[in-house]
Amino acid sequence: MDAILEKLTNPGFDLEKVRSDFAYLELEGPIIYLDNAATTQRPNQVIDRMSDFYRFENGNPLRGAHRLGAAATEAMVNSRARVAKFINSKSVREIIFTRNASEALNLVTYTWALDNLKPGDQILITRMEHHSNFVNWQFAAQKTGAELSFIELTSDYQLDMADYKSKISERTKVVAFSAASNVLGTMPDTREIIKIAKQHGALTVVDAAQLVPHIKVDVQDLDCDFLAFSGHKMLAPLGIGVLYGKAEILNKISPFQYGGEMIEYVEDQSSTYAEIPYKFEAGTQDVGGMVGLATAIDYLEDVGLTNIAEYEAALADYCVAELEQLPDLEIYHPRQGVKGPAIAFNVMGAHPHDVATILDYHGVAIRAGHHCTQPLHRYLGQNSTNRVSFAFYNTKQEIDLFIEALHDVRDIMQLG
Amino acid sequence: MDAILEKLTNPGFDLEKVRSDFAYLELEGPIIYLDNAATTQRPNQVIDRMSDFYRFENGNPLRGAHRLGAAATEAMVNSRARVAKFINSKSVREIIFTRNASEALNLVTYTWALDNLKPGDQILITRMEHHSNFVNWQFAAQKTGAELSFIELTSDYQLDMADYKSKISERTKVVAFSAASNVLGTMPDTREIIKIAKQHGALTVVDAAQLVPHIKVDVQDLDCDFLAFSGHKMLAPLGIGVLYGKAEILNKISPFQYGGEMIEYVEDQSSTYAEIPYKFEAGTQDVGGMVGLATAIDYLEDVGLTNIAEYEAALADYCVAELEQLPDLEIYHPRQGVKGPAIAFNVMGAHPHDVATILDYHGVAIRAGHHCTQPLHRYLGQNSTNRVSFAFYNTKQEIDLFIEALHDVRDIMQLG
Amino acid sequence: MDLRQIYSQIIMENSRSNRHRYEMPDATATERGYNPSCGDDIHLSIKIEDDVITDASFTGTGCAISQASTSLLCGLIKGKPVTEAKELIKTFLGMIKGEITDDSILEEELEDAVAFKNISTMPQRVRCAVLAWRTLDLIIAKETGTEMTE
Amino acid sequence: MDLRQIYSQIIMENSRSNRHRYEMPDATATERGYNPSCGDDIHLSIKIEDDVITDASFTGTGCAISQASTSLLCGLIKGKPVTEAKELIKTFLGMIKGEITDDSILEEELEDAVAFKNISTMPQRVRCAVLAWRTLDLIIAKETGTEMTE
Ligand SMILES: Cc1ncc(COP(=O)(O)O)c(C=O)c1O
Ligand SMILES: Cc1ncc(COP(=O)(O)O)c(C=O)c1O
Repeated sequence: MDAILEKLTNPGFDLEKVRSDFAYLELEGPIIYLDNAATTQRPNQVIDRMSDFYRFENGNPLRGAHRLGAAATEAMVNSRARVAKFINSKSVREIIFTRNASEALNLVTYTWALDNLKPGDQILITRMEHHSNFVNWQFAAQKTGAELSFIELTSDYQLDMADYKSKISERTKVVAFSAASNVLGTMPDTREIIKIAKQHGALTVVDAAQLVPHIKVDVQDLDCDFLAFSGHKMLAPLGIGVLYGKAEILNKISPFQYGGEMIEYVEDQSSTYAEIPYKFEAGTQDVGGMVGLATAIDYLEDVGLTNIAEYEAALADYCVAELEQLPDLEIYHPRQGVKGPAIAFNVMGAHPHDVATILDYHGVAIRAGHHCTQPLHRYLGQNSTNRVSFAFYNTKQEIDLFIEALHDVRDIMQLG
Repeated sequence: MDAILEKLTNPGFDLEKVRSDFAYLELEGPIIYLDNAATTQRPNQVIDRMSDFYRFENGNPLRGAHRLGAAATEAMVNSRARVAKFINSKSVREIIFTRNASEALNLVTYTWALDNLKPGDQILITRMEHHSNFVNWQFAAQKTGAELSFIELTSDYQLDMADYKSKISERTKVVAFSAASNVLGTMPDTREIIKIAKQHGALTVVDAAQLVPHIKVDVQDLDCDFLAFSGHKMLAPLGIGVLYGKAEILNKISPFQYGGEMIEYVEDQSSTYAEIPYKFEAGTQDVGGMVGLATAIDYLEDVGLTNIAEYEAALADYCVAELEQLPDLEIYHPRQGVKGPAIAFNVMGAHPHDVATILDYHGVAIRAGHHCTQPLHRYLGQNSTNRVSFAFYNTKQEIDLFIEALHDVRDIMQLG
Repeated sequence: MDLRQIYSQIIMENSRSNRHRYEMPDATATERGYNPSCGDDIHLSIKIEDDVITDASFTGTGCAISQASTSLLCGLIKGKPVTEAKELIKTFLGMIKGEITDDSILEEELEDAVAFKNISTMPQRVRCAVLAWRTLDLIIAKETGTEMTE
Repeated sequence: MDLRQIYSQIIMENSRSNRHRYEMPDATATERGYNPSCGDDIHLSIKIEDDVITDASFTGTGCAISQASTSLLCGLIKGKPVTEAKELIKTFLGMIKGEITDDSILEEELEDAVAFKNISTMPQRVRCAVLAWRTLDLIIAKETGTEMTE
């Protein structure tokens, strides 16, 4: 606990400066925002960069034969390069911009999966998947006749690697899994999962929506085939996400959406398609979102990914320790191993929506519900849970106020 | 010509005030932006509204049990209502937010078309379609075995209604057409096209990307089944578009992308889906783009759609008249009937890219290329064309400077 | 607004009450009411005999607001003609929307269910409060072939 | 920068020249070069005999920049060993990127093609200027089994 408190006091970056970059903290309230796994807040730098783009660099990217078109194209190219460097992809051509992580995962389903899966094949996902890496595979299974199977969890809410090894086989054509659970905070051993998948010749799809905002990701080191994440969960605007895919695979699969920019030659009855990544980016793209994402990455790297990971881990550990002091509370969060700063819990006798409402009254923003993980919640035996999730602009004081507000929950809900 | 000049002098709205809302006009340059069909500029009101949203109303829409989540949800709901009112849809549930017009058209292809077309059926589109309403139908034809046919143009670059009537039959299952060409400016009689399609029981899909920014659209009056457009062509940010669809059809078709928010119950092997429009909006949506679009609509309606249509028509008519004075110039734009403010042309002996570069040097931003309409360009017998396209913040003076710069093109290209 | 005006004694008591919480094998109609975003999930059953609701009950789970609202609804409509239940739905929804504010009318018609009046200040919780009422509205619409309340 | 430094006499003349514009039925290799965004579309043909480029020609359409660049390239490489042509590609691309700026080297190696030096100030037109050079680079890479120039 001492080390945790020390980290919370000396985060290794200028926490006050960071907090001054977030306008929501100026709102009358106060607002203690502990719903970062749903979407983060955005620093002024990101918002202002977008505004500047729209004021002075706004044209149609890839199309303009004029100064503003060139400015927009440059903004797009630079943003893609920024993302490529951030996750260390071998080439900028492996970075596809999407609306969000959900679309990135759907792209894999509609292109690779529908064309490559067949009856008898197995799709292996995990019990803790977000619906965005779940329902798409149900769709693929229904369309292709492949079988959808699940890797289960241990009693410590970890991914059960023994179960994984027992379920994977030469029939397994794809292992698609969340590198960080948005509910439990669980962070399975992504490299190990990928290594085992490769030994069985399975494609690997990493849902990194909850990983990239918190831990430095290196796609070459992971050696994954696909990796998806959302900008809005890492300080960037809504509406922009990324699918990383290995060039050799992207080159082979069909396009997803059709339209402007993704073509090469269009004849009356058939067309050829542009090179990657353009082949997957139909129509006018959201360059405003791209520059926002690039600026968000700059911001994260300025604070320092290691600083962020360590500080957020301290926030989460402190919060779990405090929650454990409270009576009649169930915590759904691993106690061992690496984990992300999301913690699910239930106050026995109080429905999560009531808990969230009462906390909101105290200015504490958390989330209540199934968090887009109904199958996981069935496994937990809970219709819904509460979730707190931290970002590096949160503080120990905010956690203290959250815990204090939880006492009022017991009071109002007459839990004695 | 007198009426045109009168309109250009007295547009019926405060042109100077309007121009002061667009920051790009402050750029050193000047920049004469005549590439509005590619993407418009955005007024400060739109940019500032987005910034404010991100600063003070930012949460995950539809998910939050707290104040910021509620604010984001409200922003989403209000924006949808604003769009519904703008195009007069019967219900807000008929408004699906997409990334852009391209995605809107792909949604129709992936859901309605793949499930409903079969060999022997005919898909009828036009010769002037943008690739975004062309390549998607090729894909549908290839997947389903339906036949893809084209309505051709008259010598005045109008849609050939006789050709349409000769090609439509009981085999025609869908008529998908651009209500305004992004190259020629052609605006076919949308209501008539739809009426005829309905007589043959065909579904109607309107690509209104170049219509909605210029002319008041009423989907109930048009009686179309689907209608697609992009925010970024009507003052709104990039990354937000709209698919309007009749509720009775939307209720019947399958979802497109899968993931969070679009589901109702998720069991291990199957799921049920949310009500329309949510069924079609997978993952976290771009509320920043939505509020931007709603604000853009406010702006357009403040200036007045009728004012805009009349003033832009005067700009286009004036420009055509001026272009006609120049030697060795081919103009691809209807001389009769209603038309939009996009005009394609070629300077004989000068490649469009050279023309655009030289104009850019004079600060005049136009577009050169095939404008995502290769089949139309094959029909025109041109590899590429120049295109000017106007918005209501353009002026007569800007056209004069454009024409003046065209003289320099002749000079530099040594056309004598 | 004080939270205790929302989580009032009436609501807390009714949220825990099991008086109307039972299966009804001989129900005329049973409908599921579900809030996908939060997980409130009820089954509402009613028995209609000669255009009168002779029994009403529910099963399911949800927050205190949804459970209390459902329980109060069952108590309120039991023994009432279907047409009167329909009127109660309109009054309740009108109150939540802030369209009907006259306390005397509300108290007379809705009795204890007037306790939900303050919910109109908490937009996020409105869905919880109206879930059972919308479900009943659907049942009545189906049974009588009439329109649902706006 | 003055536009006439881009649309210089050398470039305008070469853009109209038909000296190297012809089909080559006995070509060793022909490749298509295409800029999808602007529509420059050329076919470049070369004949290699004993590792020397004995003939080079092109057909196609495009802007003045792309046509002049292609024509100048053909004139420049005719009669040169393949290895030397590869060096010329490197020098040309280096010039366009602004990495090689020494005029004496550029003029000596690239002769009239040095006229494209100012293109580096017009990013939108770089693709036009390098189209033929990239196409030749592809041909050489295929013929000799070597890497393309970065
Ligand atoms: C007529 C037409 N349809 C469709 C589109 C596609 O729009 P977007 O690129 O925004 O998807 C465009 C714009 O380029 C267009 O002009
Ligand atoms: C683990 C995980 N995967 C996928 C998603 C989907 O992200 P988005 O809604 O941005 O598409 C989320 C976020 O909700 C998530 O937490």
